[in-house]
Amino acid sequence: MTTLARPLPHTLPSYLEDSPRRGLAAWLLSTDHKRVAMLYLFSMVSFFFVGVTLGILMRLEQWTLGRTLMSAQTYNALFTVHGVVMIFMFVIPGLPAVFGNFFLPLLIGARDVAFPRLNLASWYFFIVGALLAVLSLFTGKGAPDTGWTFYVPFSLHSGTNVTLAVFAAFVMGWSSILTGINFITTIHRLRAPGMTWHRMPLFCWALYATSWIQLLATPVLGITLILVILERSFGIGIFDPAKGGDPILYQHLFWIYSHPAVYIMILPAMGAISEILPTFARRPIFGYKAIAYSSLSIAAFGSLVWAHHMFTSGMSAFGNMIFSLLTMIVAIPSAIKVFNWTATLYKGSIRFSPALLYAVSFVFLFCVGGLTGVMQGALAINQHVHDTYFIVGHFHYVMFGGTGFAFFAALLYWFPKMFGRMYDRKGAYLSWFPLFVGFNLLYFTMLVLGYMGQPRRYYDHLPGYHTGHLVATVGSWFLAAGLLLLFGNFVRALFKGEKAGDNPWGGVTLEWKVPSPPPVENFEETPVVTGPPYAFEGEAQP
Amino acid sequence: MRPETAAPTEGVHGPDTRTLVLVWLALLGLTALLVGLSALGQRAAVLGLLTLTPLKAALVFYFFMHLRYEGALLKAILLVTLGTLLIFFGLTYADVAFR
Amino acid sequence: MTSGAHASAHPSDAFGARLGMWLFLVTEILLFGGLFIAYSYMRSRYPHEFHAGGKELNVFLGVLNTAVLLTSSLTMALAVDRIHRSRVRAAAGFTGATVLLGLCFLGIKAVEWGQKFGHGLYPGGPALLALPPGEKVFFGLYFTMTGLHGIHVLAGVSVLTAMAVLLLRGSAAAARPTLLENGGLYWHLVDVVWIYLLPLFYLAA
Amino acid sequence: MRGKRLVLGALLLGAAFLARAQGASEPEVGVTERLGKKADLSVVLRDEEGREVPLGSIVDRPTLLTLNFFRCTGICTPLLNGVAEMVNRSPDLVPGRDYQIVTVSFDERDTPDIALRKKQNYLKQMQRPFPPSAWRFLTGPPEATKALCDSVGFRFKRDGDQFVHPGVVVFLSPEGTITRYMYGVTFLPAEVALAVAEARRGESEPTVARLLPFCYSRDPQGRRTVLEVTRVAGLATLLLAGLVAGGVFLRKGRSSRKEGTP
Repeated sequence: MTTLARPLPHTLPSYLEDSPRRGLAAWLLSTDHKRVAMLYLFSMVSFFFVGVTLGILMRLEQWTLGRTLMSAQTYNALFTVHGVVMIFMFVIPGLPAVFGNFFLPLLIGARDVAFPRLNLASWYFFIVGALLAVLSLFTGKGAPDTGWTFYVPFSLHSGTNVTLAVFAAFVMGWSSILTGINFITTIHRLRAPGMTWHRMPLFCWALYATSWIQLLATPVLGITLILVILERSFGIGIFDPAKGGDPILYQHLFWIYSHPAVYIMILPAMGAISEILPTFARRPIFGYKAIAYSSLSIAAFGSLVWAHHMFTSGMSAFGNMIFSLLTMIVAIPSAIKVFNWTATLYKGSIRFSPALLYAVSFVFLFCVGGLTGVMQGALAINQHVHDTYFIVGHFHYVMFGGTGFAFFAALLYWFPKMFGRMYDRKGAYLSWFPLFVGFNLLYFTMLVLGYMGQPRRYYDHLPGYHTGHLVATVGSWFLAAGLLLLFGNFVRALFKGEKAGDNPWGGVTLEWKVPSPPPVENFEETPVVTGPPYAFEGEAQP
Repeated sequence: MRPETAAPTEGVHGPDTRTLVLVWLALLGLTALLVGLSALGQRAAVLGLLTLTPLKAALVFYFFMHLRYEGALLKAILLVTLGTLLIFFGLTYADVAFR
Repeated sequence: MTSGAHASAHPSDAFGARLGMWLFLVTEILLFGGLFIAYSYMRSRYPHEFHAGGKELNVFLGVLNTAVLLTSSLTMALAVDRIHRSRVRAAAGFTGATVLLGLCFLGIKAVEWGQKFGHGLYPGGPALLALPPGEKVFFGLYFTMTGLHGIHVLAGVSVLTAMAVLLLRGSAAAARPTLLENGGLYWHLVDVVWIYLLPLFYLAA
Repeated sequence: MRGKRLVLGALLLGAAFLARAQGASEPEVGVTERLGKKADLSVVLRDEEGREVPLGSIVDRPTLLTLNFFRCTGICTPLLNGVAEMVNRSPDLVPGRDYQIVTVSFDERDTPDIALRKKQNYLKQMQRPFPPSAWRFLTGPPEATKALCDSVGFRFKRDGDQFVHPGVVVFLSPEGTITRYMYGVTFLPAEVALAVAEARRGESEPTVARLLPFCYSRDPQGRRTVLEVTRVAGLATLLLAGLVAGGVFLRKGRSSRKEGTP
């Protein structure tokens, strides 16, 4: 276990009960990191289900040939909204904002984050940005029709609500920058006595690397978006070829952010998995330092491969080859992690739990996503599958199968700690089947369809692809059923779940040393850490 | 305890008035030099931009912003930032430098 | 570290506050960094037009403004020095001087922009639209970068005004060095950005 | 005096802002989609033999219309290559029967001779039976080509010897109705098949705007150096990545040995 000088006392009321304010204000004005995390959790899960609904509707349109449910215009708006909601409001901020906020201070033995008020402000930035984004979809001259990349010069002249949408993205960007500042300062300043860098749980390392990417890359996106707004409002002409500007410059600046953003999405997921696996394998994680430093190296490599997104916009064949190779090199630190996770499970005395099941699914789905990414990196295929369902399948494996499943796994793992109640474990296993099967039916079929040439962003398909589309749509129903079972279970547990106990999984990191749910300032007495984070040896197996 | 707490957190840890005024004079002098160089022509101006400007910025960072008196962490942060910016710069600039 | 100090570490952890401020400055550096990238990209595309555009600018006002801002940085640094020595009134005085110099900077900037506007040189203005593409880009960048910098000066002036008032009223929080120090860091960074803007637009373009 | 100017300037700026914010500005160069409208088929152009042909007499089936100029050093060649590649990869579509391709030059200096050579060039790339009449290369007087470009919302601008213009394929129904715009330089066979089917039915469908590529390079010489630079930058990046990777692995080797055996 994380060796403590002495056991921690348990007398204070939990953060759920202890607040100087009442009603909604107790949540909306609280600077307690755990309450802020709850704000994020509930807003993000809501956005997630909005995104899911849009996805299901799109699949329904593909159930038949030709136009049935909706016009092409509606279909276009659906996937733009689906993409914006899922990427900006769930996948990018999801794990750091919810679990980072709740558990980073607990994991390092702190009473809160370094700047609690700034933390609450970040949530307001996030929610204002999200509302603006939603507003831009339904007001003015209609949803932005530029896709989520806002490529110039089209975005400069589009009559739709691009300015508002871009501003929304800018505001949400600042939310994640502020969170990043907060996390880095917290990790540097608020570690408990004895919590050295190499005694820090791996989730903290992942958050640290993620925060740095956010700090270094997001401002560049910010200024790019400001330039788009200025260009639309005043016509300053930096991106507009008609005024002497250069659209390629926009692409450079945009991808300087957006490529690392892929790692912003996946690193915290990897961190969460690195917490879950050792607990259920009852053994320290294999290669602690390798995992910790590979987080940092993924962050570093991530910013180098930005140009591979410009494959079809006029780079030389040789340049393409170099960047394909670089894309594959990024796979190495990821592969190190997968290897270490497998090694951790191997020979571990595994205790099965829903969280472990979801975590292992994450490893599997993430590998599929990574492999298809490498396939894309291999140039010949890239030319062929560009703008097909293959791309759609690939990034759903990475983002949904990766970040999404890690989010579910983390929720299953930490839910008892966050709410003090336990969900129905059998129900959680049960929800896995439709979720996992539906996921693969849907997205693996997409990979196949894409390989056959089905274009993305098209409301219709050729008769030759019909069977595939039927399978995928059925898969989406399974997927939805699994999600409903999973979250229904959580909601039920909130009200009727049995008391979870302080340490239902036998975890050894610091969050399991405090009551479930934890009191407002987490630790009645500052813990003193004297050992590594995942020390299971010598502990009596409960 | 932790290495970064070693930096003094309270009390005077900056330069004294005399140093500050000297730095200020140096900054004004460098500005004058820069203006003078620019009068010599484009090439000299660019040379001045590439040498004197970072020097001025360094003076501000080092003395006005007390970086000289801080521990390794803040210096490292600034270096990482400038390094990252340099990489972004190089990669983007390379695309057009010889166009 | 006692648990009490740890619990309320946030207001009293001066280094932590400074670290947070520096991390914020990192984002500011990269924000302007994006613009510097855009500038150098465009400049290498249109070297002659940038040269022509640079000649249109008023070097005297640019250099004058540099002197003003450098001096304001000095008074700011002196204010921080005084607050460390617990000389609150002197600190308030120097902060006030910084604010005045900042306003002076903004005034000169307004005169300069006003001259350009008077000649029809503003985004979308008739004189600007008549220029060749490269010069349009030059002035687009000029207005964007000096404008964004101006907004930062304005933000700094507001924050420092509030600080000066708090100091004069004898606020205990303001008398601790942390707040003024962080305000100062921000002010100096704005100064550094201007140090770069001067040669980029007025001298070496 | 100065103050007055300042106020005036601020007012003008505000007015400009409002004017901009009011309506979307028309781009000087680019595509203003005119889905559902008719392309101007009344224009009379010259075919590869120099005969005058009204466009209406050619468009009698689903038509892929591309607007180019033949001395283009930028996007035109990749775009036409993309079209040719699409034809080769579309086994389900019979060119000439299901659809045809019409390439119109908007440069008045292009002659039927050059058009014929272009055409022969592209016919040589065909790996499947391809009737020569299924891909027409037309030229014409500037008024006629300009009218055609305007009618499909295609805006270009002269830039010295070259033109700045977007890269797009416009799908026309047999009646000349614009049914779809497809941007870029590579085209998915299945997407084209769907778009051809729409064009046959005369249904106009909104496009998802993707990256709109432009032709704005000036001299081919410069372009080559750019590619060299990309190459050098790529190599340098690779080298740097190698160094970092080496460093990481050396460290890792040591640390994981220590930790691998707990």
